[in-house]
Amino acid sequence: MSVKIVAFCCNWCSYAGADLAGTSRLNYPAQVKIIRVPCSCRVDVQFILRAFVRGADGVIVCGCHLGDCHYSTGNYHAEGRLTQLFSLLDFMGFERERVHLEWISAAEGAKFAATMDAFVTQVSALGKNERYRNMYTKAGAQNE
Amino acid sequence: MNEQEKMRTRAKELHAAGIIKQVLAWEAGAFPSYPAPAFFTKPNAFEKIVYNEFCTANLSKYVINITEKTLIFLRPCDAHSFAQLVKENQVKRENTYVIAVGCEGCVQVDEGEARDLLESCRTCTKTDYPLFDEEINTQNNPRESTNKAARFAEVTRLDSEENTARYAFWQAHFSQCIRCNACRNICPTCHCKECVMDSDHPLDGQFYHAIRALHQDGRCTDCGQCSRVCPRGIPVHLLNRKLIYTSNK
Amino acid sequence: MRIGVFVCHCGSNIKATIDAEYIAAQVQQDAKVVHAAEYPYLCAEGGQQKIINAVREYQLTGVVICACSPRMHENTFRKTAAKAGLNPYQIEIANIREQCSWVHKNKDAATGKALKLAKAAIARVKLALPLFAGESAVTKRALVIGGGIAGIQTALDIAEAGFAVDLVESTPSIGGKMAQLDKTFPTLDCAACILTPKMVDAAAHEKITLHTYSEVEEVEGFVGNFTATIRKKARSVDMKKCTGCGACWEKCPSKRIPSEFDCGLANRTAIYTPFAQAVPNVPVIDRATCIKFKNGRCGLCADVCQPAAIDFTQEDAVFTQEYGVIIAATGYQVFSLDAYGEYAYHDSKNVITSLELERLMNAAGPTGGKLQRPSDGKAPKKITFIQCVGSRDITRGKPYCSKICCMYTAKHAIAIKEKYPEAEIEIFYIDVRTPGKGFDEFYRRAVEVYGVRYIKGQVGKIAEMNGILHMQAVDLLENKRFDTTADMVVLAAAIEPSPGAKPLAQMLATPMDTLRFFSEAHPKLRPVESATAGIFLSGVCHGPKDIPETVAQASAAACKAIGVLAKDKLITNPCVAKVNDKKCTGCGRCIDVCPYKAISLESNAAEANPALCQGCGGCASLCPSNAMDLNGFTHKQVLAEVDALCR
Amino acid sequence: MWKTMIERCMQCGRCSAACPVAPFMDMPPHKWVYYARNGEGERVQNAGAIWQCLSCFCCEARCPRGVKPAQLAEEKRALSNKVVLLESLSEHVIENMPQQLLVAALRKAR
Repeated sequence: MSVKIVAFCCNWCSYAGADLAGTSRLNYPAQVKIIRVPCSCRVDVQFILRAFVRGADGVIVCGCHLGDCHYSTGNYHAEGRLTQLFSLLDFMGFERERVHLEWISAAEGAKFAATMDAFVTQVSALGKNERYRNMYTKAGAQNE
Repeated sequence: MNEQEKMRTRAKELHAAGIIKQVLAWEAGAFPSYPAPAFFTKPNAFEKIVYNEFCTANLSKYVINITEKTLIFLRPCDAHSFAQLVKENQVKRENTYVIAVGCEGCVQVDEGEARDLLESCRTCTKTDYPLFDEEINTQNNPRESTNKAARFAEVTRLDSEENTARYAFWQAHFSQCIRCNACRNICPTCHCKECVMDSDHPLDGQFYHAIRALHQDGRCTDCGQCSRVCPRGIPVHLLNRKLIYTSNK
Repeated sequence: MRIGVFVCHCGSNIKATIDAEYIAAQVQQDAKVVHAAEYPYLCAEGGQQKIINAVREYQLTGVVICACSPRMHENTFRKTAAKAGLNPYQIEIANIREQCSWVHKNKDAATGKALKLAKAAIARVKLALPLFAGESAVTKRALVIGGGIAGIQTALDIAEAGFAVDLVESTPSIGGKMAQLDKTFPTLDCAACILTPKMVDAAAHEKITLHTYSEVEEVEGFVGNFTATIRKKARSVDMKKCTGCGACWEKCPSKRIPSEFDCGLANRTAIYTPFAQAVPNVPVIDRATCIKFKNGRCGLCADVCQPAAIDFTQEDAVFTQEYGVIIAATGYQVFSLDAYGEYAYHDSKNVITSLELERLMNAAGPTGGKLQRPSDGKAPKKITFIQCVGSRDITRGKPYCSKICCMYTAKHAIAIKEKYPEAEIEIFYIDVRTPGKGFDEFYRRAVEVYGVRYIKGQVGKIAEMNGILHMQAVDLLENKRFDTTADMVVLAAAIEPSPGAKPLAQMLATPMDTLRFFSEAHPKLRPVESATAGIFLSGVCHGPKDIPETVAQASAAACKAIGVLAKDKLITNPCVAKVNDKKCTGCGRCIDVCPYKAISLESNAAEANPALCQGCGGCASLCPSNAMDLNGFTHKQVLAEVDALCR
Repeated sequence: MWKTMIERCMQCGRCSAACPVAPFMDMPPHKWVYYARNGEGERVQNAGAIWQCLSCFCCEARCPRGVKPAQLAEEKRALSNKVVLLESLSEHVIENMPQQLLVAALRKAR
């Protein structure tokens, strides 16, 4: 069963980059499904954790390059918040490679496709995310 | 430990002078080693104020949204939590009269017997009181030098281990969790009117601990109450301390 | 909830790799989907009509369109929904072209993904609340801050469009740096001749109110509803009575104050107007140097003033005023050369900056237009210009090119050679940058007609010895270091934003780059608007530019401002933050995250101002109790979308 | 840092203008950076100029792009196989010789 990837893309830069990857007819795996948000700072910690709980195997958040944010400081807040989330998930024993934050501008269609390719390969290497589901189950404690 | 006497006399004096309406402190609980936070409104009750190394409860959360002018005794950890609550408009500073009180650390209690210092007191690095109106022998807080290293020792130890070892460590703990929410209810900076975990679109319990820690990111004053009250002894404070550790870096 | 799903073929762009019929069939399994159809071109007239008919026929309350990117036709389909009587925010678009059919060749994978995207859009539309664009009133008055050529031009254009303008200038007279100039490039016409008429127009225009010797102290509010607090510093002269006759500054005994207008090359009195053609032509008493204010004696000016306009007891007047738009026109100042000891600027009087040269060449200047060496007053025979002093310097100066120096140095060279043909002029340059209209021809005239010697090289050190400036220099084309001398050296110093710009930017909550220039909303597409709605940029406060560009940008800023003032109501973006005050604990953490300062605490609960909020969602995702939410991207909607995609 | 540093040079010539010894050099400092940047480090290494450099660092103090010609000269001196023996310096030392000259000499001798 191939891995499921959710990508949160900010409307002004990375979502436009994804569109550009489309107009340039580039290619990246179909497991990647994109959710549009106004800015990377709209991505709430809950959305990412909810995706894992509902069966996603990898979550990637994309935003504008620092300094290019349409809302001037949105991506700085996103970076601060997600760095803390990623370090906590790693601390709790979840595979750090299942989450990723990438800055992609509206002109970087090729980078978007390449980033998605690399991320899908990286997550596929880890396989399905069993750890998120078994963290609280007794049975889980035995076989880990 | 003559703070107790000074606290009682000061409470009476301030009440008599009409500066305060009530006092928030500890009173003797069912067992001598379990004093409980309590409000004292009548002056003759002030004699019941207790202060010893068993007073482990952090008083700051009880003053959220009080309207009466209250005298409150704060130790360094309580004082930091209190300051955070003032900063977040949860308590009006003018409704409180704060006496900073010295603290040599509280003790863990096993079968009524005093054991060694609480984990949070062993690793406590706070000797300052962000805001106070008076002080009662605050000079004997011995903490500073010894605990600086101890504070993040456990965090760095876990960090150095393999990712899977950390997973096993937390899985062993979290599989014990009975979601009694004590850690949420005792935490001073956890003061939402309606918690996200109970509201109409509850995030599944699996990430309760991650969400609780992340909500205190940048606000947690490392007072250690969350782990102290956990009936299953899960070291949830380590999650908050890890966030402090990363944001310090 | 009655949802209609429309799957577009987009010709073959979607149909080629996605089975549209399959999707139209599959989505009907959802009980709430009462109608599903596909169509070759949904964005075309026929397609839109098909949607409108379906909405009416099936009384749809929500529409999902599986087609191209919402960045392409979201507005088109919102208008279609509105035509069909549906709230424009109750349609959702699934991007199955750019992000599906075009990027996945395998038909099954693409169709599977397209179905998932359709289901996610359906999940979103089920939770889409009807949204209505808000409105806010517009005060029909503009505030222009800075009375240089930029501020004057903007004020005139806005006033011409019939709107009232307040022009605030911190010095006693409008005119700014341009008033200090002698000639202007590329036409060599005299600065005063083209500036003073505009200054007079500005003063005379019934729609423009001048506030000179005044400063803006505080600004609140948002586009259409700004409130500014302005302090009119006490001039100690009653502006209504004063006729500008000048008797007072004739008699004033305190005469040895270096005149800021003349860059310190001449002195002024304590009671003064900066320059002869000052507008308003009413003097100001400089209370720091006036003997009356220092120790109570004197008061000569009051004695000689027939209309008795002098009033030592005058106080600062502070007033507040409502504005619809604000235009920053704070201009520039010359970059300080303290860090450049090698040019001996502070050691030798004969090493001057270009602005000081403008004063020396100016007929109304300290030397009446005669070019004299500030040290001994003799006419300099040999003059050396040094370009890029402080500009293009990432160690001690400014990293940028100040843009105007190559042209004004060529102008100086021509102006000097016109008056003193026998003068010898050398110009040390790195690159001569004269790209404007008629600019390069102007520079070549300096070289070919006036015989000005341009040396591609630099001066390493200057030392004045018994009246002669000795220079260590290098000529890169000769590839040789050589020594030379000059009677006078003119440094083309860099320009930087005026000191008032930074505090003003903080007051207006507009972003500024690290060099203290105002940041424009978009460098190419919105160069005269700041990132904050209702605040516009005019002149050098936005970046180095010459007078032609400044005037062009000033009019552009005026035009943008008029665009706002002309409206009676401003439509606000409906996808803004909204607070559930039952859940909000008033902790105020969302206030700091908002780039637009749109959130304030009202009776212990947060409140987002819809006119200021741009809908980034930073506050909504920071709020621990989900009290703060974002219309159009609510917590529930995004979580439902996540669930639909992950199932 | 080194590679990007010389790339910042815009050939304005301030280093050569500032250099007190440049008039006597066969290759002025701005040319050292020019050749080094174009991969012709050899030419700089064989130039006599790098031995005339006094290590007074005027060039580095005045450079508007933060380029370090004196450091470049020092590196080329170290790379070149020409050796200035310490002992050979003694007979050049004269009365009230500027201290800077001694410093420059000692930076070259091995």
